[in-house]
Amino acid sequence: MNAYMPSTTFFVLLSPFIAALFAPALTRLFKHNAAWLLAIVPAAIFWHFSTFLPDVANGEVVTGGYQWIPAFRVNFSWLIDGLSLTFALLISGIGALIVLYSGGYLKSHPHLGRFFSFILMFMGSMLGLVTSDSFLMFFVFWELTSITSFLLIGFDHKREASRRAALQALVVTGGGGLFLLAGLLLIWNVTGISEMSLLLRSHTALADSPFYIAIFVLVLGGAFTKSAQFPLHFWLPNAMEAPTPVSAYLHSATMVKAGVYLLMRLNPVLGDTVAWETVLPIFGGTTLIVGTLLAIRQTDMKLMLAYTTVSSLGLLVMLTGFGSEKAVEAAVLYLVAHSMFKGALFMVAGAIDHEAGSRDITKVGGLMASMPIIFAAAFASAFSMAGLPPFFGFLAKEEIYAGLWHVEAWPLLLTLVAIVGNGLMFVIGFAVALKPFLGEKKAPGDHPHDGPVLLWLGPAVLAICSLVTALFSELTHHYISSPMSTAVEGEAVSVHISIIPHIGMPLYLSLVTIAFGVVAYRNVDRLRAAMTRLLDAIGWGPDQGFDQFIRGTVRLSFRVTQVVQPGRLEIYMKATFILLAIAVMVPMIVFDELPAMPKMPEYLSLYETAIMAIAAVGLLSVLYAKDRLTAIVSLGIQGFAVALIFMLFGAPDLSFTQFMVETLSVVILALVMTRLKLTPTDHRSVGKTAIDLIISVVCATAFVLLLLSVTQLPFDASLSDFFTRYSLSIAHGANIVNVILVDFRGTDTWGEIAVVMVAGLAILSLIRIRLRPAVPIATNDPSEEERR
Amino acid sequence: MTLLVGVFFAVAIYLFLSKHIIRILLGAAILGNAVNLLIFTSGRLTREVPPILSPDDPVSNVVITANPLPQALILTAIVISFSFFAFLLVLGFRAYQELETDDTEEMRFAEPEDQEMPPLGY
Amino acid sequence: MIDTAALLEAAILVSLTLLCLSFVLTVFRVIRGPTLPDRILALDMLVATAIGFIAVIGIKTGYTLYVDIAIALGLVGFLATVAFARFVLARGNTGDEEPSIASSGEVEKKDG
Amino acid sequence: MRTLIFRTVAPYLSSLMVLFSVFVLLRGHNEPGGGFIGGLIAASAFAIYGIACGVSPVRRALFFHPMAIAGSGLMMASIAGLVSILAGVPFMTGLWVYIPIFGEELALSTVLLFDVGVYFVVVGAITSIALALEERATD
Amino acid sequence: MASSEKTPVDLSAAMITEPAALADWLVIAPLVLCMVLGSLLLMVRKDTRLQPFIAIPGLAVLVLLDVGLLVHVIVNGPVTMTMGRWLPPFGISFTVDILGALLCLTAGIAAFAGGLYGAGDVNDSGRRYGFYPFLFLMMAGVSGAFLTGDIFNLYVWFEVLLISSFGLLILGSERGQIDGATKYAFLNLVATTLFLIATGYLYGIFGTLNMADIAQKAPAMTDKAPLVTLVSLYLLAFGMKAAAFPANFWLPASYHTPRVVVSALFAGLLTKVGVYALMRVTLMLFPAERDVLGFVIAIIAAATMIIGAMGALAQTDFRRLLGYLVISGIGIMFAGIALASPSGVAGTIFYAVHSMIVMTALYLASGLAARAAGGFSIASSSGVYSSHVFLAAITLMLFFAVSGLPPFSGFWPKVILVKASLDVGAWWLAGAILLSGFLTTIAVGRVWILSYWRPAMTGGPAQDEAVTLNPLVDYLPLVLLTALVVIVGIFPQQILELSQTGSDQVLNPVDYIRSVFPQGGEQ
Amino acid sequence: MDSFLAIIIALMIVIGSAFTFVAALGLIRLPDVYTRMHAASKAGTVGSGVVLIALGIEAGDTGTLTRALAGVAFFLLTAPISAHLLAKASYAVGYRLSELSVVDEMPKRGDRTNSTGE
Amino acid sequence: MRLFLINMLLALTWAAVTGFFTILNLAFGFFLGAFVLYLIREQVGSVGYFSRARRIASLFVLFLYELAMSAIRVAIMVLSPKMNLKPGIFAYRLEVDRDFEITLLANMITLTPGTLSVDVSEDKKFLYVHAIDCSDLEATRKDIADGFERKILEAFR
Ligand code: NA
Ligand code: NA
Repeated sequence: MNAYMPSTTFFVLLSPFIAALFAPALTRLFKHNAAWLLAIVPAAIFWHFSTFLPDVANGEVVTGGYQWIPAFRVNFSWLIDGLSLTFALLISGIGALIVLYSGGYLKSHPHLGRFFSFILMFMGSMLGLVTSDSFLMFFVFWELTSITSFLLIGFDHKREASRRAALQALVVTGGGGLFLLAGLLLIWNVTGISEMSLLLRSHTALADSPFYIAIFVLVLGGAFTKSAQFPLHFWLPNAMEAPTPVSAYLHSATMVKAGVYLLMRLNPVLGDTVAWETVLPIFGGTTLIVGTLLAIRQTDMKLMLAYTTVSSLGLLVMLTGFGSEKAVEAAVLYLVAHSMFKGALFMVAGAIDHEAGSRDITKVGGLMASMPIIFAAAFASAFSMAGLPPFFGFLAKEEIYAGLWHVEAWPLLLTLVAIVGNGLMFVIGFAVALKPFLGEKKAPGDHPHDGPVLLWLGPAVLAICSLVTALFSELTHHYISSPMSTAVEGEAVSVHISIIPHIGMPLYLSLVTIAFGVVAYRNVDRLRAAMTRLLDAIGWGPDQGFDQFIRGTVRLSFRVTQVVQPGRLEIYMKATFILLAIAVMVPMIVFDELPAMPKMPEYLSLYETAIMAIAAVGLLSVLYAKDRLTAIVSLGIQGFAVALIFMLFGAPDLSFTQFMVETLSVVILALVMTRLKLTPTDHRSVGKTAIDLIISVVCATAFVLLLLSVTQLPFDASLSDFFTRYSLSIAHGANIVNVILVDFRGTDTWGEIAVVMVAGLAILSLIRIRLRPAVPIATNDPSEEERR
Repeated sequence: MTLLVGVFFAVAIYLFLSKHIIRILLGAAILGNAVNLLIFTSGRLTREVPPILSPDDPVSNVVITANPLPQALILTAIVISFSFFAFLLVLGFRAYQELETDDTEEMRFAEPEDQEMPPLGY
Repeated sequence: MIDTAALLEAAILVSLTLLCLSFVLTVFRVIRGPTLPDRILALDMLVATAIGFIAVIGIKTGYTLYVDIAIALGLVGFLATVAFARFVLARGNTGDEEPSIASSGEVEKKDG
Repeated sequence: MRTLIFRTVAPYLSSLMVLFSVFVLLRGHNEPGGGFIGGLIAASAFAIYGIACGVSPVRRALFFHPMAIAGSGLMMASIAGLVSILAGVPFMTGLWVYIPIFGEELALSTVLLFDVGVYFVVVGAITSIALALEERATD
Repeated sequence: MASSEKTPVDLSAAMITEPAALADWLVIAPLVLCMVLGSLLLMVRKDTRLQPFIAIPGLAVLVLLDVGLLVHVIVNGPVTMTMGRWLPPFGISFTVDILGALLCLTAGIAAFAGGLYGAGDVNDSGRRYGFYPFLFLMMAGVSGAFLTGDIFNLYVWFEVLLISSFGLLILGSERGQIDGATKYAFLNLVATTLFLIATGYLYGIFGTLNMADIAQKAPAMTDKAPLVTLVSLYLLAFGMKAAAFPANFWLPASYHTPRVVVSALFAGLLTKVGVYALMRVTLMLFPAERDVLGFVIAIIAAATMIIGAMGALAQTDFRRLLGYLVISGIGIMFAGIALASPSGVAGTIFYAVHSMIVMTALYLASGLAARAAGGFSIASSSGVYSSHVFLAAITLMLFFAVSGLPPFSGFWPKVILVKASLDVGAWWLAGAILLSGFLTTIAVGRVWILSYWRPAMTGGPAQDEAVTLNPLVDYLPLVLLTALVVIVGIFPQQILELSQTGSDQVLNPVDYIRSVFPQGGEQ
Repeated sequence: MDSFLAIIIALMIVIGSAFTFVAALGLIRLPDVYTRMHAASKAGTVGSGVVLIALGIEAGDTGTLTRALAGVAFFLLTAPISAHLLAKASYAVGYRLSELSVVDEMPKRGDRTNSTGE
Repeated sequence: MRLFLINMLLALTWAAVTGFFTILNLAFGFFLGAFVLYLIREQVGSVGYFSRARRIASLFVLFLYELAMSAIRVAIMVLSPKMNLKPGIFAYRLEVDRDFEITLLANMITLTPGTLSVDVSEDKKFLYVHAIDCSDLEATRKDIADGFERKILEAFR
């Protein structure tokens, strides 16, 4: 890892972002045909990553990268093993198809360029996510996928549903991201390792760490939100507000699998524990069942597919958590299969919507003749989804049952869950793939057909892939499945399943599934009605829960803010001074910094006492003044008294200034008050008076105690001695105070006069700038206006 | 002296707790004095020996005078608090003109009483 | 020959006492009022007393530089009284204890 | 407030006060006083002038807007600090020159310039406030 | 220079005898420039057309000087210039370390953006009554506060920036402004007065005001003097200044009332000075006492960030929302002060830089958005995304930045702070940082979907006429700041390194002290 | 110090303070603001003036003495003006004379157009 | 006024010649200058200058005397156990008509026993004076007319 060599991988990882920069311009030039140009980027990425296949198949792990933030020990480093390579290939391969498909689907959209830009950025983020070695780089890309998907879901920003779905996705996945961040940082803290590759190699027993549960929960928080596990699944179907290419790409093939990727990635270090093998299957299984049941209820093809995506993710999580080697293999196979068939089916749904004008399976039908290629792709993908040979889905299904089956309560339960889930997915796959094409022809739009090549190329290629990968399963396993399973399992694994059925338990279970599926398919309308009734009876779901969460948070915040920021200066002041009392009193008492009992009061001569008494009288008179002028004049009294005190204690300059300032204060008070008609005294209720009195007395006592405590210390007068010594000899001034002001500490005075000047200007602007037309100023001089 | 500082603070803070701008202003003026006296006391007190040397005789001049540094600091503080006082006074005056009140309870223009809940939709 | 220092000290003590008494009386007038001009007058008087006080302290301590303070105080004290007189003129005699011989309506008109 | 008596005396009074203020300013380095107090006295002088004779005469008398005077004061003080760059010493170092006039030495210093700057700032700012208030009060 | 010195005095006992290097003038240069230009602009106050032509190049020079100063400090370590060449601690020393120089530069950049934006945003009367002089004097206050090494002098610069901010706040004299200014002014007056009081006590205890001197003397006084109480008082004073909960009242009451550019400058500059001062006092001067109060600061930090984020969620007005985000950010900065670990403090410094830039930019953006959408209310304004997509793009980046999402500038300091919190087992503090980020995301996300994405309402002001924005004065400052946000987000190494060095210098001020007392300790 | 001067000074400060005290007493005892003004503007001014001159003498340098004299002159110039302004303002806004008053020849608001400033 | 300026100039010259600009030296120069002017009074027409100076001095002496009397009388009045007051405001018809003179008169009246100038009528014909003792207004008026007003007229006409 120390030898950071320049590498094409680095530029490959950056290339989608660079392409995103140019996408709008290209689209302006070439219209939707820019898709062909832009698709070169993912294609090239695909090609680049496929060159790693032989090495990775041989069990090598390719790492590389650069120092990014050495100060924080964060690298821009990548890790290419079976897991990340498979993901990278899926992302770039399907990505290329999606870019093309987008060109057709959004052919005349005014913001197609922007769309390309977003989707390329997303692709780059996803690619970065799966190839990241460094934790923080991983997290950066993780959040980038949330951000870009926010933009894509809200692409159709004029509809409220889109905006809501976008925010929902951002909140759920962004919130989950924070858990993930905490989890990753905790791992970093516990192990001192911040790179996946090192973590996987280190054999540090995270599982034995006291922080294991915390890490586990935090990582799951990230994974489950991103991968839409029940009960946080709701954002994913809502994300179908995005244009269909987005749904096909993000919400089936790639982003939603980021959570699964994370679980798979960390399986070697976090797995093999009771928590892992209990929690994951429970959440996964529940999500599987709930997802399929909710899918049954839908008639919108996209939504049906979206809910089955939820269930598929549940299945993947369940398998990953199950813990056996076979289950991991099954998860790997199913993940690949799902990416292909689900991407294709979404594109099919989009194509039908685009051509026939509706995605509602009850509103379209009989399109087989007019859209033969699309139909073929749909049909093939549905076969794969249903787990029927000779498609890749079949291999996955066989392996699932092989992995789960075990004559024990827990595996049996999970097997049952898998059967029900798969059976229902079988139903939906065929509902989407058959209903629009069979039966009598009906379509709201006019002249549906396969449309431009951009529109059908994607589903067709993916359908073919489903077939080819299954037919040449040995190759697939050699290059894809085995390396990936090895990575997930953390030790060498090889996959062998092929489309030639082997007699055994998995086959029987598959047959059971198919039988269940066929029965269910025939009763799909009844099932749908039942589900609708059930959900109506429950009447509440996490989706509404989201609205309630947002509203509740806003309302709570509003109430809290009203309490802490009530808008009344009086309360602010009161709080401030209570804080003051606390800030001084509490530490003084707690840390025993109270002063010693003061000695006998310092000697005061008669007139000193008199002056101080006058000051006090002036103060009290300010308090109790019946009218404003008395208060002002009393203010003058205490000011004069202070000036006299200064004089008595050897501070003529202070006294001088204090006299001047105090008088001027009183003068401007009088000048200003001239125009005000105010109630002079404030009427506080007895209780309020008491509280205010207590606050002020406590604060004052605090200050007095602290002052006593300070003055009881020996004093270091070296500064003043210095000033006294050099005031005349070097600074040529006999008045030490003035010399301090203009020489020793002239910079203070410099700032001080700036204050005076600014205060003057501020007051001038306060007086002069008035919104209401000012009364013309009495002046005889027309040039006066100029001067102001 | 220390006690007097306390009285100054108590009165100033009590005035600050009023809901009338004008009273708070008076409080601000007194607070300034309170702080000055505090710094003055904090720098220790000396009676009646101003820190002024005799220009004719610079050598024998190193006598014990009142501590000049706190005086300089207080001078700066006086000037600053005077500037602030003047500004606040005019501000209060303008507030009275524009808002037609000096009661802070009624001064609710920046943060109105009936603040609306932000929109809850999307 | 009398002890001049003691004499001066005694004189200073007497005058400081007198001045302090004056302060007290004047402060009383400020607080008592009853009218606005009374208070202003008392403040004016306060300034005068303070000038005397400064001068006496100057004599007591031997720091004659206090004379400038006294002068300056006289100057701004004058300004204060002027400003207050203005204030009285502009405000009318509202808010005092004493009734007025001129009707307040007239006063209002004049301020205009 | 523009009574005959006051109006007649005020200009003389004000000029006396300004004179006194300059005295206080120049003497501040050795005895109580200095730029700030001097400035306050001068500002009081202009305030009295303004109250007695109206704002316009004061503005005409000052010629520059008071705030511009304040600005120039701050500028002066800053320049007083900056001069030391020429002498290769840190900011705000007091530099003294003695110019012999009639046998006496006239001491000029950056410190004095600084104090004059303080004086101008205070005169400008406070006068500006006073005049603005006076105008406002009379409208 | 003729001298009529009659009695020879040993100058070297009182003064620094070696001449000041020209490079050391950089220490004071930003401040001098601001003061001189501020006063110059005041003198030509009435020539409102001339003002921007002096001010904007002046601010550009300020930024250059700040850059020069930062480089100087990076190369040579903390630099000191003692005013009047009096030996420290007798003269006022300006001592600049990385922390001061970095924040000073950031402030300069924010001010430059604000000054540029102000050329379009501030009307004639605003200029006539001192927008630019106020701006420069405020920058003088801010720069002075960051650069000075003397605690009383710090107080003076606090006051300079405070009074200038008053001036900026009331330019316009609208009712809301006056009301906001009243609360702002009185509460801030209390805050700075507390600062002064604390400094008075401090002088009474130590007999010195030079920060390096205090830092030297503090350990010996820990057991003798009431230092915890003193630090607690400072904490309150600077906490108020920084608008930390529960002393944050003044900020939401006022920040939304002035001109947008003024809010922007405030958001960028003012509260951070409070944070800076708190760092200086608690971390450098009184580390032992800070340790005692660490838990309290941590609670304040957590409460501030959560209350701030919740406040943002509760707002209808975009600008008020931003005000609460400022507060939330303060909480995050406080977290590092509470931790006081090298990485925690580095996070605080980094976050301060981020916050200064991003909050300034957000306010500027909010002003443009309000022009485009016809107001600040997220309830009634909408359609910015459709009408001004470039502005929307910039705003969105800023939103993500302020939420702490990658790859923008807010991300790294947050991660560093979360990690630093976890390092010491303060999981709840880490949780608070993350939670506040989460709430912030919701808050700004809502603004985005309502004001930006939501289509313009029929009959709304945005539809009546296309609002055109000037690319030079309106967009350029915003683009500049946003570019910084993105660049710092993608290439955080430089800033992070600086923050770490700055953090080390503050936590272990040996170099700082040596720069003030080259002979090692005072006479 | 010259004992003669000392006696003079002692006398002056006592007399001055006494005058001031009398003025303060007058402030208390006299019945209305107008009569009180007599006390304040005469006894008060003379009182502080005398003490100030005493200070000037005590200083023993001409500069201080001339300043003290100038100060006194200044008080003598300002005291009547402030009394005049205050009296005029008080009268103008209707503070009435004490009930003891025997004569009031001031023209009332209605029948004069005197310069009331502003 | 011209002569006064010449006198000042002479004083300055004196100071310049002697080399120090102290107040004392200037004052000395002033008196010296006045003396010189006196010597040449026939030629430069400075006779009036000196007689006016004498009359102003006389006014000043009167004023100081009255001031002292005033303070003492107020003191006596205040200190007397039973104050016998007959206060009031009376109008005084002015002889002088120049602003400067009116002002001077008004101020002097204020500083003298028992009287206090309250206002001047708009047409500058009347001075309204508050007096503590209004038992004999005619006598008071006569005192003013024969005292200050006459002296003022003498000094400045
Ligand atoms: Na000063
Ligand atoms: Na001074």
